Amino acid sequence: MKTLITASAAVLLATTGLAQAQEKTLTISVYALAQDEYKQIVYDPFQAICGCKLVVETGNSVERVAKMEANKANPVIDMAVVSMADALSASRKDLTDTIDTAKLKSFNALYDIAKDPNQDGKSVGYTFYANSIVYRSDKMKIESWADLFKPEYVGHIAFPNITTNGAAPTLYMLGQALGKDTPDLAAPIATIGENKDEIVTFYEKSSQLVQLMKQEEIWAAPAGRFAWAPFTKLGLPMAWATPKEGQAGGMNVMVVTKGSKNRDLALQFMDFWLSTEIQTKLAEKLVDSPANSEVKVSDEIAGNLTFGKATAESLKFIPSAVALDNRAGWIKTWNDKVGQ
Amino acid sequence: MFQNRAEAFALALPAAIFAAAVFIVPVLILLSDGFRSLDGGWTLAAYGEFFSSPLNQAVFLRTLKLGALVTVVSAVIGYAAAFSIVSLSPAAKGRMTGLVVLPLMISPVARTYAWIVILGRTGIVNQAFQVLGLSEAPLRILFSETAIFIGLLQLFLPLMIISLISALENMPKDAVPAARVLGANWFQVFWKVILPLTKEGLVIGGTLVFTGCLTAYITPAILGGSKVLMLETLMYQQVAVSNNFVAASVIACILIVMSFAANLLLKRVATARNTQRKAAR
Amino acid sequence: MSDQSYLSLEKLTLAYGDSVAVADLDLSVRRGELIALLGPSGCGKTTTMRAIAGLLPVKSGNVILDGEDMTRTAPNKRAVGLVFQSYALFPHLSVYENVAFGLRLKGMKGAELDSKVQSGIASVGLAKFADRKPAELSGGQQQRVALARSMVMEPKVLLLDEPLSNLDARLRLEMRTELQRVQRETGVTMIFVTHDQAEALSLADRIVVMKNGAIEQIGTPEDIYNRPTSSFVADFVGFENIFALEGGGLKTDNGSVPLSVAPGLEAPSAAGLAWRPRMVTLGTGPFRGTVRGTSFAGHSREYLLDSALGPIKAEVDASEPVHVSGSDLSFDLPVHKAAQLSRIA
Amino acid sequence: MTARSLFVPTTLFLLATFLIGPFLIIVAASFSAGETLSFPPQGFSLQWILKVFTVESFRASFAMSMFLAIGGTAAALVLGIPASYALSRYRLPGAEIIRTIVSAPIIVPGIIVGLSLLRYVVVPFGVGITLALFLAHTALILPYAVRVVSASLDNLRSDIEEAAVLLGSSRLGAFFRVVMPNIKGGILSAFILGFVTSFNQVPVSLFLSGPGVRTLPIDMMAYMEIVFDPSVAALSSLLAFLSIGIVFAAERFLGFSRYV
Repeated sequence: MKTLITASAAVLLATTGLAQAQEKTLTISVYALAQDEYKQIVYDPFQAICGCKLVVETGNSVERVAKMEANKANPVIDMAVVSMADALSASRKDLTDTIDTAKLKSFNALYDIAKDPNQDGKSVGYTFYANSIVYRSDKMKIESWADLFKPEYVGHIAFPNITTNGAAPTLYMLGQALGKDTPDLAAPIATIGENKDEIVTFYEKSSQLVQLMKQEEIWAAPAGRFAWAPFTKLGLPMAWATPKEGQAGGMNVMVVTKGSKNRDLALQFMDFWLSTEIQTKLAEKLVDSPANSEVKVSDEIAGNLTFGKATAESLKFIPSAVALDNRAGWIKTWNDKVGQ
Repeated sequence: MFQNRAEAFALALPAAIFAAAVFIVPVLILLSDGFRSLDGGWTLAAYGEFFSSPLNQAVFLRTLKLGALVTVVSAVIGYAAAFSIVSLSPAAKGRMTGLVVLPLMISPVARTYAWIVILGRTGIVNQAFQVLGLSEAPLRILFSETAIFIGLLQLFLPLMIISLISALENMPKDAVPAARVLGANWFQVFWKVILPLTKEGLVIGGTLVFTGCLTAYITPAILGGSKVLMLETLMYQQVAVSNNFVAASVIACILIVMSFAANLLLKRVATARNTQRKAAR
Repeated sequence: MSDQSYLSLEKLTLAYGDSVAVADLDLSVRRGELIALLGPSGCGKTTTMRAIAGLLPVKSGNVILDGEDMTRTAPNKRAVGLVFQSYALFPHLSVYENVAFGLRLKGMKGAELDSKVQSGIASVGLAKFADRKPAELSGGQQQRVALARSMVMEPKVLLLDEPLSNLDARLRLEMRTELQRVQRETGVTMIFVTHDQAEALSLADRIVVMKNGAIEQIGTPEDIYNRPTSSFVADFVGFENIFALEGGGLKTDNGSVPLSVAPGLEAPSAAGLAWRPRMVTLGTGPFRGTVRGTSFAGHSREYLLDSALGPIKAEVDASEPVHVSGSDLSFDLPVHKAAQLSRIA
Repeated sequence: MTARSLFVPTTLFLLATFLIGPFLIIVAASFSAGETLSFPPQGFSLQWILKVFTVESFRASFAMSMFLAIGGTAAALVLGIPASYALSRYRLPGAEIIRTIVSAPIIVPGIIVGLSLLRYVVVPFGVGITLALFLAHTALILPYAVRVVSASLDNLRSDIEEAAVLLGSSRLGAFFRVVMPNIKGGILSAFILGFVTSFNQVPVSLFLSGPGVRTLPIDMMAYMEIVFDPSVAALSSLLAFLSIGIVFAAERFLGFSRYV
């Protein structure tokens, strides 16, 4: 009994002691993907440079913005990377601050679409990606977004849940394939609803797909290009579809929390992350497609990423405002048609 | 010596105050949120809105259905298991009880995780079905109510078995032989003797299992995902994704009411049978 | 202080919450006396004993022990020993450690402690069992440990709660002897609580009969057994035929029945009269009854009679002629044998 | 006759398979040489077991969960033992209300506890996540502590305390000298039960995570969603063996199952 109390007190001391050891702490909030690579390429080198401690929170974009809102009065996070639409949502809720782009040395090297994606000065894109379909080339052939719903395929697909970043672009492209691309996405959601019993699952995080694919639970799923690399390591015949309707674009952006006490440090970190050197390393490890136009990589690497000016310009982005204004309606339609 | 009330309160109150402060008060505030209108008055509007959504209706009914189903099935299996265990020698009984308790010690995350491997299209169950020729193509079990049902059953069955074992052990030893001597068949013995004599264990086990199903989050989250929502996963979504705290409060209230109602209902059932028997005498 | 009132309870009132369990009780106990508190359950005897020990706060009145007012003294400062009905041995301690418990708290240690404990254990004949745990002992052995544990503390008063009730008949006799021996050898003042009149009669110097939180009668065993002063005590010690007196006759449901007083004797002036079944004379007398039931009890035979007085219990030697059920016979309730009761409940 | 004699072994076999089977699969998978969680395992290797120890976030969240489980259970016992004592020894007016308040956290879904703490304690009062988790886990363990300790107090005669007091001990002394030694098995059982409950707890902690502050099960769930190698299985097995080891030892030496 006594020893247990002592032991727990020791653990308590150890944890608080750890936090006090370094006074400068930058708290960032990111996607959970590829944290090992980030740690090696971004976090550790940055901590060495700034002499500060980096605390990393992970989770999906919407959840983390929700949390930022809950902690609005007393912000915990200094800097976050979220989806384009969520960045606008955060900015509308006054959770983020205008970014002083003069402090970002690589700002001018960014592709134009990444410089100020929401035209509000409160976010900077650090990576963009194509949304298409990852599939088993031995089991099926995908030439159009609508192919997913072929009767022989539909029992083997996973679809992004409406709450994820991937849902809207995917539904949007599906709408194009169906020839009914209204902003309310009614037609594609109706299609999902008709097939809801067949579809294996509605995934929350694209990382789940790897296991499902490996277990042959699914043969195909719409996904962002950032999720591609792990599929190539499965030892299964996997392919990235290039549907005739094209690929939807998605972008992840950096934001600075309003009221952050470490704003300069946050900007220093963003500058580091956006630098050509770091963006190149991230690209080489297939972690993120670079938003920095000065990054050069081999053709093989480029082929596995969403790379280059031409690609960037071909992607079909849903404007954040459209996404935000329609989001509630999409969710309602989805819940009515798919959810029950 | 144990007369001093002030002393008793001094001992009991710290725990009560602690539980009230970090638990009861915040929960009550949360629950009250669901009954507030924008102008600060009291209203049931949020409940009306909640139940008008077909999704919410479906999730509510599914939660109720799965909870009831898991409770009933675990009672049936629980009796068979508890009988078998009680009939063993003391040493074997101890080992078997340990085996039943064992899963309770293992992280539910790990236990649920295993079902992904077992129930998948290439999992053991499907492999066995195909070898036995029970199905041609692999069945899809994951992300269905069936998967959640299996997961919840495995999670909470031990609670039922433990409750029934102690109920059976506390039963008068001569009750079953006496009924047999009086000419009752096994079905009658169960229905007329064992059930009434063990109903308290059944009520305790049933309450534990049913409330367990209402409070389980991991199992529906992993085995159902957003395709097959239950109230607890829906609530998480409402908070984490939609930031809709009013809806979360409504769900919280429904869950709490359901678990209290289950408790009362089961108690009522137990006492009803009791009074019937007393009246018959 | 006098030896006449080594322990005295003065106007003692005890309560559990708002319900009064003992009211205005007065009792004086002499040093070295062996007192039995006798009464049915709920009469307040255990409550009184717990108040003497200090386990129950006193509502009003005083507890005075050896000239000192103990009313507000904490139980651990009273020098009062208590042998619990369930013995209350410490299950995690050996016999030795149970007995040593109180001595260690007094700060005793080393050889002094050891010799005291050893002799305490030996005095109750358990020397061989010093290392056992209570659970490994029989009920009688456990009780002797409890007795030794209290006695080594040399208490001013030793209280015993139903000391014989958990023992079988043979052990009961053994324990009775044991208690008397302890009392004789140490001269300790003892108060024991019992609901069994035989136990009280056989052990006690004086018996305090209690009823509903008040003392009904105090007296020597002979007093209590032969001269109960109330219908309650009379009934308790086996006077099964009890009558109130009304206008010089026995009060019955159908009015007063005149008594036949033997010539030369005074008519009784008490509130009531009581007879043991043994005292009833069968075959002669002024009353008539019908045999309702009979039972054979070895050396004697018991009868239940229906009479104008109501049901009467009689007991006669087995050698007397047998009266079959339904037979009509005359009987007598001899007034000179009757216990004279001053109170009828 | 045959039907009945087959009934018991068949039932027990199926029961054991259903209850323990999934766990065995997890254990088998932890020793797999393959890259993903699958059964039957592909080859044998210790790589996943070893990998568990190299994942930094596991180490941090393990420390956090340990702190919560040990600290929370200790705190729950510090609050719970006196409360159990009061409830089992005294005739306390409102005892049922106190009992209900103290055991309420067991009935209310954990996710609600976590959310209400976040919304109405953490955010408005600026309480740190670690402290909030500690409070939540303490509240969660309290019902178990009170239940198990009450049960062992109820099994212990209260007159031994009176006996100790009459032999010269103080009230407090009597508690420590004769009550504690006799309920220590119950307390240890409560400790183990509380520890396991806290350590495996997910819903309460779900909303209570902050940057760098996460309990192990939450971290495992997050890791599982990202990486599908068998290291989570390996970690699960390690934790399970840890719990089983503790419980086995407790059962062996103290008869733990009497109190559960």
